[in-house]
Amino acid sequence: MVKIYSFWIFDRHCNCIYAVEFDTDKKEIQRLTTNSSYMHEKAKLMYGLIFSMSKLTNTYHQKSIDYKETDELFPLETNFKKISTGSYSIHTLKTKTGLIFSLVTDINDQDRMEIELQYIYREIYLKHVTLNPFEYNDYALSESETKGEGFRHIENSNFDKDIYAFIEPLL
Amino acid sequence: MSIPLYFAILHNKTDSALYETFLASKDSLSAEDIPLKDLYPFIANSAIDVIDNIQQANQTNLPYNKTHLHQKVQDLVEANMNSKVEPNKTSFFVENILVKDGSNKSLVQKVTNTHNNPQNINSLPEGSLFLGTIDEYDGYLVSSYVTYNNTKFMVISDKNHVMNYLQLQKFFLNVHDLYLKHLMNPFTSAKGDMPIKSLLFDAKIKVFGDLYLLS
Amino acid sequence: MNNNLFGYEQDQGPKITQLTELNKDSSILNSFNDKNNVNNQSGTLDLESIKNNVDNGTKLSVNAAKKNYEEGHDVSMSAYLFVLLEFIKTIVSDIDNTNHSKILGDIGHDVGIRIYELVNFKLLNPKKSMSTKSALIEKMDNYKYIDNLSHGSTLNISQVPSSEEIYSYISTTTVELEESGVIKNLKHLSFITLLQFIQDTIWKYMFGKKADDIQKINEDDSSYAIIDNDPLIASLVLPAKVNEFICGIIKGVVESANYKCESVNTQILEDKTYNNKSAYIIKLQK
Amino acid sequence: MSSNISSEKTNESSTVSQVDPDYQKEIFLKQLGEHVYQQNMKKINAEFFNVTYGSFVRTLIDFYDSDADKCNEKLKAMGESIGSRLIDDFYSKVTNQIPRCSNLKDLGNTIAYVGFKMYINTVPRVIFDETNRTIKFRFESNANIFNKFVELPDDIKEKKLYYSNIVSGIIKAALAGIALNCDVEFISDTLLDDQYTDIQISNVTRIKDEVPMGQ
Repeated sequence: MVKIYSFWIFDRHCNCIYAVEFDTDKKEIQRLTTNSSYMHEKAKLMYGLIFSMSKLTNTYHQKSIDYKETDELFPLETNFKKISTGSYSIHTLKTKTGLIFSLVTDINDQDRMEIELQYIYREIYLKHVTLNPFEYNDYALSESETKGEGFRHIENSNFDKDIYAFIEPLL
Repeated sequence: MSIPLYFAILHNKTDSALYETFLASKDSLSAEDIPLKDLYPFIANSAIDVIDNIQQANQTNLPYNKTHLHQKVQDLVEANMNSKVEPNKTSFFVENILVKDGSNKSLVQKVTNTHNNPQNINSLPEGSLFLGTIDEYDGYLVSSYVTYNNTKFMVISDKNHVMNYLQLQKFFLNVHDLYLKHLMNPFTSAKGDMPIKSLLFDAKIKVFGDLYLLS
Repeated sequence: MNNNLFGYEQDQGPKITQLTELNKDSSILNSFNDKNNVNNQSGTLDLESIKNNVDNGTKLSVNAAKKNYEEGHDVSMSAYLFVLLEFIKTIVSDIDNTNHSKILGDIGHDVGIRIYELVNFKLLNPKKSMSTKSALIEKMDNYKYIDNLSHGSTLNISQVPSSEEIYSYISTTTVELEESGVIKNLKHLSFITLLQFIQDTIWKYMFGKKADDIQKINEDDSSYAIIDNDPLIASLVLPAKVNEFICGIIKGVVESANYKCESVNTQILEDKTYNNKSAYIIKLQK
Repeated sequence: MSSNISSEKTNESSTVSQVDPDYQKEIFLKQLGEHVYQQNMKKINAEFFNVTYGSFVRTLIDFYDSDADKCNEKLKAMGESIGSRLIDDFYSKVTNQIPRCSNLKDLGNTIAYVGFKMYINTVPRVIFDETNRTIKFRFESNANIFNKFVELPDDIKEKKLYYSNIVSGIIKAALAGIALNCDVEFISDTLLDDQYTDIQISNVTRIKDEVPMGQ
């Protein structure tokens, strides 16, 4: 069984809009809220890593295929699916609309957590955030909250409930 | 010179006229010299109660009160038209209107005076939209059709105008189709009692009239 | 003499709509050739499609609702939900956040009036109107209605359009009656038949599946309930608001069927299997 | 690019090998649109959608007491709030079979064949203007399902109310979701007595990906 350490959602303004960390042995959960500065720091680090890695993969991807300058409106881009280090691995899914879902799990040979991330995006996030007109769809309400400076999060109890229900058995 | 038919669409709740016109063939009289020209709306309105009673008769089978109608038309006439028309001329054929016979089964009988309308519909199914000729006033026959939301279509024809019921039903059906398109328009107000001003609606009604009723 | 007895002021007589002189009026010209004018669309009432949908009568489960509508006669549910929820949000937040339930109810009432008449007329199943574009209609497209009657002086207000083209164009877009000549789809004479009609046909027309149950609530048969285990469009984010809209629709249908209805309100019932099971309670006026 | 769904279809069309790839891509998009609509989307009655939309728009117009410009703006703003959500719904329903758009023409075809088909089950004609890089979606008279029963009253017609302006907002916000800034507006509308309903996308520019502060 795979062990999950944490789950993150970043939007296209480089803000972390949802994060939750599981302490597997003590079974207690810590969620990113406005005042938990510790989680904020971690979110910044996490985003920095994902951002630089995806920039790197793009340069290699463009080298691999003789990348001729296509229409500048539709640049050719790809994204990494999984990075693993000695003790853990990070699985990410980047949607075309710029949302990044990522799971930090223990090192395992099971292949990418693609299906789990797709499920979270398509069933849980879509139902509770996208289709809910009373929930923000863009968490950066003003110019000053973009480029990683934003502070708003998904505060939706049903959303939390579904995420835990989904991740609980995987712990 | 035949007398043109009078056709009206009356709103379900306020009974106000949504649309009125005369359907005339080539050789019919022109507008001014139609006798009792301004009595038609009153006849149409007085027939509304007949329709309501026919509808209610099917549901709550109240004994239909014939004198009530007679009295009502009389009040109308006294109220406005006392000079032109003698009230006692109103003749109501008993078999024209719904009769409640002895047994409690309500007998829906719409046999109109046979010599005038060869094709008489003796028993329309209960709840039918087409009500046939429901009323007769001083030589004018009122035939009517009711839509599902109780908007009433009425044709007032002269006694010696031979009315073919199949053609009449086709006419009412097409008018119902047109009325539905008017109702479905989101910009028709909710109450829906504003008169229908669309010129095409008017043109189509006249063509249907000519197609079904006059030829 | 109060006027609501006759629906008009006693001394002026009923309001006579101005009778148009067909031939004199030039603005009739473009509306005649305007194929998009709603009165011109011959095929708009697709009498066939909903007729056999309603007739096939198979018990549809919720996800089987996909197959119910044919090509061109259905849209995706998410499009409907996006628009509905967005309008609800606009009404609640922008237009009037105190009595938005009343506004939603009125809008539903609007929809109910139209649906009741439309679905019934479709079930009247007269022969399908001429919807295939005949040669004549093609010719109509570029037909310029020559107004040669304007010099005629006689005020014959009911003169039928003399031009043969328009006459035959209209006569081809008529609705044909069954040979039997007797109109089949009758009005609902008792409230029970109307209720069954709503449960079966109207629900199928709107949501592609029948409502699950109808119950009489009290003995003096003045209030009834329509139960829907899994209301299709209320199951997502705002069940209460969307149910208010559906209540408006039911009220519109009941009132246009000539029954005086006091109120229609909704109640979410607890249920193990269905979490959005709702009952629409109709109170009739005594 | 080909995936299991259309594998057997593409070999048929590959026999027609001399067909240029653009046309082949168009066929694939068409099939994909139909496939996704049939399989992944729940359905509802088009007339019900039409009547609901109509009643809501009329309430809006009454609220703004038929000020057409305000209504156009409001409908567009509501469309934008829908569009930014719809793009996520679109990608989740289309899963990964959608081919990559490599130029504006592809974008237009994808929106028309897949986007419009998936949501309102109609496919407009796509007119791509090479020189000033605009895409135009052309709806025949009754293809645009929004205005099926609609006939605008005269006062609103003069003030040029675009009845289904919500669609332009949806397209604009949806494209903004995939980092494409553009102007979307109605060029003509059959309800305003034009021949076609045209929606035009113009001056499309790419939105730069945001870089975290200090990078």
